[in-house]
Amino acid sequence: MTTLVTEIRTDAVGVAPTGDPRLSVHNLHVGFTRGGAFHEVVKDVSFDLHAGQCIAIVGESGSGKSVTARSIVGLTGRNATVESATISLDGEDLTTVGEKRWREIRGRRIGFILQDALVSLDPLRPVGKEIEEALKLHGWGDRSSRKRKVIELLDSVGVPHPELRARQRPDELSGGLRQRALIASALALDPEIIIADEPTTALDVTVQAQVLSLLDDTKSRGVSIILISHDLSVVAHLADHILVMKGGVVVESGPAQQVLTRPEHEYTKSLIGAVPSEHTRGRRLGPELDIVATAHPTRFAEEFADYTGPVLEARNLVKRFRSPDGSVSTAVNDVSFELQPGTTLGIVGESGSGKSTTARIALALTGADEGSVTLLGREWSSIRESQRRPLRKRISVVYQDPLSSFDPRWNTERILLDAVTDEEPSTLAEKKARVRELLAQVGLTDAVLPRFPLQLSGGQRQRVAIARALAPSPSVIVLDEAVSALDVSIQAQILDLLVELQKQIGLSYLFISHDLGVISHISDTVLVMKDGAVVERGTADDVFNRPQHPYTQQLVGSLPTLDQEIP
Amino acid sequence: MTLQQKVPVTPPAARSRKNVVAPWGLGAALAALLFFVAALVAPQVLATHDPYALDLANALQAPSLAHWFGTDESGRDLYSRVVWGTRDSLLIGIGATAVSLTIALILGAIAALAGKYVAGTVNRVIEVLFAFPTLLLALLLVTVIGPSAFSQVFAVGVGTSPGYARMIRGQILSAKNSGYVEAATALGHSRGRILRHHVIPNAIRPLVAVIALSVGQSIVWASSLAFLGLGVAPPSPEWGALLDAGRLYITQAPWLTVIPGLVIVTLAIAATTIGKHIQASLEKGEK
Amino acid sequence: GGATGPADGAKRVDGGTIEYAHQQEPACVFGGWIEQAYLSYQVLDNLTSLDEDGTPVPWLAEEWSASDDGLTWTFTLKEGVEFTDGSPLTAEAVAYNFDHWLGGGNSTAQVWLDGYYESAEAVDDQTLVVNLSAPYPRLADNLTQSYFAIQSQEALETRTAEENCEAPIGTGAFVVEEWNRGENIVLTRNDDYTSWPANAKHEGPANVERINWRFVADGTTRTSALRADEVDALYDVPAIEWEGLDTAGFDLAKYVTPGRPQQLSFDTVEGPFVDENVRKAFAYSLDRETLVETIGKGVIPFEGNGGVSQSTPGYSQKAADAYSYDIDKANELLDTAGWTETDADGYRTKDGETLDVTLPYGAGSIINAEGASILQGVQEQAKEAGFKVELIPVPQSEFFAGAYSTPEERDISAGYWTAVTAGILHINWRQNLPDSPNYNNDAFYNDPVLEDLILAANSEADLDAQNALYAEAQEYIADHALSIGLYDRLSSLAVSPYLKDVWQENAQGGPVFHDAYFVE
Amino acid sequence: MTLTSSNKAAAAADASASAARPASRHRILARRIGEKLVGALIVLFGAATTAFLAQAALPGDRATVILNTRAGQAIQRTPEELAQINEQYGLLNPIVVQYFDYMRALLTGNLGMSYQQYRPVSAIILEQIGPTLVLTLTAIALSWLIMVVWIILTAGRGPRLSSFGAIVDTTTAGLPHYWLAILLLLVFSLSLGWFPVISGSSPAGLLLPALTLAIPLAGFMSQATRTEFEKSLEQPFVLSARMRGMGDLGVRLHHVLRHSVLPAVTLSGWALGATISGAVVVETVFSRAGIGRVLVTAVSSQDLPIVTGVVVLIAALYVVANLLVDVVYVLIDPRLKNS
Ligand SMILES: Nc1ncnc2c1ncn2[C@@H]1O[C@H](COP(=O)(O)OP(=O)(O)OP(=O)(O)O)[C@@H](O)[C@H]1O
Ligand SMILES: Nc1ncnc2c1ncn2[C@@H]1O[C@H](COP(=O)(O)OP(=O)(O)OP(=O)(O)O)[C@@H](O)[C@H]1O
Ligand SMILES: [Mg+2]
Ligand SMILES: [Mg+2]
Repeated sequence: MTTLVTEIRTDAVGVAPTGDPRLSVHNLHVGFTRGGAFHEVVKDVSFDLHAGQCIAIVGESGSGKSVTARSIVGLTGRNATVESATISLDGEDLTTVGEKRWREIRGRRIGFILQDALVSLDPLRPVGKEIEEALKLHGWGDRSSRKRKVIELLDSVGVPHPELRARQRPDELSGGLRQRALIASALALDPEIIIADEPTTALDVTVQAQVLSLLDDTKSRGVSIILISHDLSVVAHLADHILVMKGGVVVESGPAQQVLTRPEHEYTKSLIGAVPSEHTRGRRLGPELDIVATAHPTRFAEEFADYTGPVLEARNLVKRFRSPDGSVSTAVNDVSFELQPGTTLGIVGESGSGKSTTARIALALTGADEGSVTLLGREWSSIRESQRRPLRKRISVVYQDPLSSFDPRWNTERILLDAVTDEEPSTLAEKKARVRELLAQVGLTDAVLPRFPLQLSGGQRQRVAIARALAPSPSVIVLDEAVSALDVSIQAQILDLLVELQKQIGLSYLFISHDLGVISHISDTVLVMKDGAVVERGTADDVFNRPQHPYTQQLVGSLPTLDQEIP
Repeated sequence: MTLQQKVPVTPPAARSRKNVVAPWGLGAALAALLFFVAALVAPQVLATHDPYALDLANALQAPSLAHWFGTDESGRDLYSRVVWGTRDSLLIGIGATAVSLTIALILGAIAALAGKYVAGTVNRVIEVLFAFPTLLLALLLVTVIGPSAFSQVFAVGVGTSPGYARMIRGQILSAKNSGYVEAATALGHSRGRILRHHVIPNAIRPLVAVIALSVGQSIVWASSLAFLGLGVAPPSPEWGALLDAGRLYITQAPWLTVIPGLVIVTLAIAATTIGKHIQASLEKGEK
Repeated sequence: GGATGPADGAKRVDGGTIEYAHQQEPACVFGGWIEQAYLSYQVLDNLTSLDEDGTPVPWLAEEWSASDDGLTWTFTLKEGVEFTDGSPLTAEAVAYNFDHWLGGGNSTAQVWLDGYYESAEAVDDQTLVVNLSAPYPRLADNLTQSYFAIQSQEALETRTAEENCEAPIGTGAFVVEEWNRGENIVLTRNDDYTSWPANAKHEGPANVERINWRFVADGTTRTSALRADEVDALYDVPAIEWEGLDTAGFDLAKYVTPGRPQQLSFDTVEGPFVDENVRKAFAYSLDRETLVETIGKGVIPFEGNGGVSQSTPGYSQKAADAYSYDIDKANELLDTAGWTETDADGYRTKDGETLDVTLPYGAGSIINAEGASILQGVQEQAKEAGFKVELIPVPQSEFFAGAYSTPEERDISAGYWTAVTAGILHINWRQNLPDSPNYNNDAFYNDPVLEDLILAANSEADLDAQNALYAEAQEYIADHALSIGLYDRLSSLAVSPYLKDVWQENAQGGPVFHDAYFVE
Repeated sequence: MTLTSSNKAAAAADASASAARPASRHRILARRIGEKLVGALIVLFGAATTAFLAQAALPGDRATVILNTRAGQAIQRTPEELAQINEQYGLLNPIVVQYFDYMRALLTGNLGMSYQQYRPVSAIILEQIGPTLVLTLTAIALSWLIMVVWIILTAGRGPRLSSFGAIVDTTTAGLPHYWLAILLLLVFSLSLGWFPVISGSSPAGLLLPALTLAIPLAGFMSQATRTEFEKSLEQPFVLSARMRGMGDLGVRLHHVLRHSVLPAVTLSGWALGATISGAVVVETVFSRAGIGRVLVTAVSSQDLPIVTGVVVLIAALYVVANLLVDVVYVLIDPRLKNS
């Protein structure tokens, strides 16, 4: 087991590509007409792509990366207007070609790998068919030779048992295999350009490493690559040149080395600075926060004032699920932990490793089959729900998807009012004051009060969710993938907020994430889960710097990092 | 640097473009509805003739300025009869919808909320009723209680209820399993409060659209019964009855059949269009 | 579509299939309903047949006579007639049929014979004696109706009810080949047919090979099918289509069924119509003639007589003319009857009670669409005098289940009853007494005077004297406004000009296809 | 950096996952089939019971109805007349006894004897179900044809065409059968003379009745399909097919259609029932033989055995149709096999 090389490429530094560019994009403007109004989402983007070169486009969600990429193959969308652009492929002006010519170019000259492999392959057809389709569309070979070619292609992208896999549908394949099949279909006709739009977003860290190295191989065969990602560390080891986009504009462009180590634009700097990791622990990821948090004194808070033991303690939790065929699987297997007051316990692990189930048991939303949980030293998991209800105010939860946890009929004010403890404060005015106070604590203004969940941005929603969690002045907050859906910079703000709140009112967090960076940034102690069991536990420092279990070692090893201090 | 980054990766274009009703379609639907409501409330204002008065000398006149929709075999003015018939037809549609949704709500709520065995049984009952084609169920009921406006309301209401009961059950279940109900549970709210504040209101909300859809459909079903001779008593100008009566004269006086049919279709489509619009705007608020 | 007709002297073709569109589909070929009579006429023969002038002529019976006391009838049967199952027509078989009808085999035959029939005996193979308990001089006339058609005794005895329902065995011109329920009955020619009635237009088996007797409920569809040449003949021509078909060259035939016309009988024991003045007021308030003429397009005849229709022997014009539209008289009568007040809607009231009368009718079965329109006209016209008529269309099942059959449930009853003589009056007006109930007495009118009059007529051997007595009974009914006529029930046919010699038998107006033939 | 080691691990994991599948898949399948069959039986039992109860609740004396319908009269009947009929059909037995008799007979496949036709109900139904099935199946096939062509032509083709398509969907879906039937008859048979006025059971006469049922159904299915179609049209895998060089029609036919027809498939199971509702009306208007007309006649003459027989039959058809739908569902979307 070797680890993926994670240092930034040095070979590209200062190497100016020579000769005519393969693909040349100049002054690309793209806009959409929505509800009668025109919105320009890509503004004046220009770049040249040479043979064997990899250009990376990075930027936050909505910055125009995908639109730029799609314009290159003429599939910007029905209501899109592509303006005053020069897009030329080996000298051929693509802005004027007709649909028929486009169809010849797509797939044969330019291969495109879309964001999410599960939905980018037709889920109803075997993947072999999808790859074969690319060949067939361009009149490649006959039936049997195409069949052979499909197997070859799958094999070449590192798919084991290609004959078997070719007959399976995407849902029967793991994420990594799917992504490789998708790459195989893009590579089918040996295009000279590959555009990869977020090719690794949906993948576990180990698979991500494999896919990136596959692209690296392709590049070394002389194929030009446009790699799109919101994640700088992903592009770091593959890109020769980086474009940083924000709001449709390229704010910074330059050789990879230069952009990553000596970013000039503020935005690039903040983007790099916002990436959480082991090294950023105890430090703010973004600008200073201006909040004052106070725990609201409640009857319960006083009742537990003298308690000093672990706020949340789980002992030997086991949870089994029965699948439709009657077989039993163990989702959580003998998990124990202690959460000390004022600290953060991080739980990390792959998808399906039992993290969420553990969290739900901790919240007593699901009963454990074995083992028990105590909250503030009291029996918690074994008592009846009616007895538990008053104690629920001591433990709150924030989910990955706040939207679905809000009643769509309620505005922010009502959502928060509903969460404010009933007994005290008692009058509506007092409650409203408390709601405002909560909003201030999460750095929101009263302007959001009348808004409905849908009218809030992702970051605002997650803040409202945190405000709601804070409302009963709990001792523990369980955060299940609470920042996973957010952009790096917003994620940074939320992480900073959480750290600040902990500092000011001594909250304890049970923080669950599959993102090693986030976990290493925020946790004091860490549990690593695999297949329902805890494979490693310890302080964050121990786990990330001196992993004991091979699985943890593999995880930590596959982690691409920017690996540097931010100036 | 992720194990598995869960950024929502659907391309912006996939943020679904809902089947929105064309604005002029909606406008036309609203205009039609306005007319029908006016005819319901104040038929005497809209009607040009006495809907029942015989005018034997002017039987079977084609549509003209004097008789906009023509006259029937007894010389009665069809336009005025259509206007006056709005009340019967619309009330039958509304009544049937009320019956249907009431039954559906009760069955659906029990099937979603009751204990395992009761819910299972009621769910089976819904399935059994759903296996009956609507008209068949209605036909059976009308025969049992005898044809009248009341039985039309009842039969159509019962006939269409299993479908809605299924829908409501699904709605309640999905509300019950929603994130916000879990969030409320985690906040320590009681079952009753959650039911009152979250489950019921959210499950019932889509019914607004269903009401409109159902009124239109109910009128069509009711008129089908009338067509089979199981409707309200003539000389009531209920639309289905008008259409049925006109059938005898279809070759000589097609307007007697075509116009009432057109009126029923117009109402049904207007109601559907408006229902869909409500549905779409509700969904827009949720997605 | 529709042809204007063949050239004069067009060539006659042998064989062929008559496509015939009929309205209602009965449950069985033989039974007590006129719809069954139409079908059984094709398959079964009767003892006697009614001639155009209303006299019975020989059919299966060659001759017949009644004893002087009128109690013993002797029928001599045709020789050499065979049922289509091969069994011979014998007096014994006919006698068996009489007992079969009375035993529930035919409810209509039963009500006719009840109270008169004693027994039937075979004297020899060819001679049948029927014994009556009271004289019934018009027996031979009545036996012309298809309810009295003769079936094979062997078939009745040995076959299942289903078989006898679906394909009864007679001596008729056709046999039932198959019955596709809901669609058609196929009748094929009886090649060995020997027993045509004396009034047949030709001798020998039927000319055509087959009749496709299709059931097409919708009048417009029947008419259009005729025009489109999909059928050669149809039954029940909608009034509105009459003129058009006529102009297009189709042969139209119309038969006013004798017997009770479509009429309104008043409930004389319960409700406002107990008062004779109110009944009369109702009659005066209506302009029945104009109403029927308009909606009936001049095709449906107006009938003022509530007792019998104008085609019935012994018809009284005086009874028919008893009431015509006279709103003043109507108002006067109602005032006399104490219905002096008027409510906001213009309806009369008495002691705070509205002059509310219920009129249920068998929609689609007894009263067709045109009839329903006429009843709506009645409702509207009676409103002028202050009657609030509640029309209740009753579906067949409910009607047949006995809904609205009691005096409490209805005030007016609408309906008809086909017959060949005014003897129908006996069925409709015989008293309804506990030991001899008569549920056919729709007016619930128990009047020995009227009954005696009718009984006397029934047994009167002299035709003129009988007719006079029947007329007297009708006038009695009119004088007391027990029932008023509305329109005559029609049997009508429209026939393609390429199909000749289709005629309507004179007992009930059903189509006769035995003589029919095609021309090119 | 090497790929091999992790590849092996992944391969091993994949292999074990797929090896575990077939066994459990069969078990799931067996279980699911079992559940479906039990569900189907319950539906049949419930339908039969409901039909029995509905008829038991019918007003009026059944013996009177039987006699009157046979005679075409509406009068009271004498006790002797009634006794005979009551005896023959066991109408005076307690309702529970009648119910058990009925159910017992049903189990042996005996649907009883028609009161009016003196024939076994099963024979009547067997004879009439053919034309109705031909009609409804043709109608469903036609509606699919219309729907698919219409959707391919109009869905996802810019706001104007799409909303026009949607309006046509709504309009056609709302057309009452009887009215459409009359219009079609008026135009194509009566005025133009292209089709027979009396459809009978001829093939030429099948088209108009089938169209009458198919047009609203097509509209109805289009509504559901259109939404899915336009959603699928914007799915990444469609884009991905375009990126491979696939044209618009190809994308619509090969990828999008399959994804968008699932709701319509569900509707087709239900549509069999709905078209039978429609058949009641259509068979009357077009003078076609079939179960719908038998039913209307039987209901109006209170021929209990026929009505219950037809109800049980329709419930059985519904059950079969839905089992078929389940199969088709899995054929179209094999993912459902495991869920
Ligand atoms: N078909 C479309 N119609 C209207 N607006 C669109 C369309 N496609 C993209 N946009 C808008 O264009 C902008 C840029 O979108 P784009 O998909 O390029 O972002 P991105 O940088 O790829 O983001 P992500 O990281 O979320 O994929 C967004 O504001 C988006 O809402
Ligand atoms: N309600 C349930 N019924 C059956 N199986 C379940 C249920 N909830 C979870 N599981 C199974 O338990 C296992 C652990 O699931 P869990 O959601 O805890 O994983 P996770 O680590 O949170 O994964 P992810 O990162 O995808 O959220 C999975 O195999 C899952 O399929
Ligand atoms: Mg993108
Ligand atoms: Mg999880």
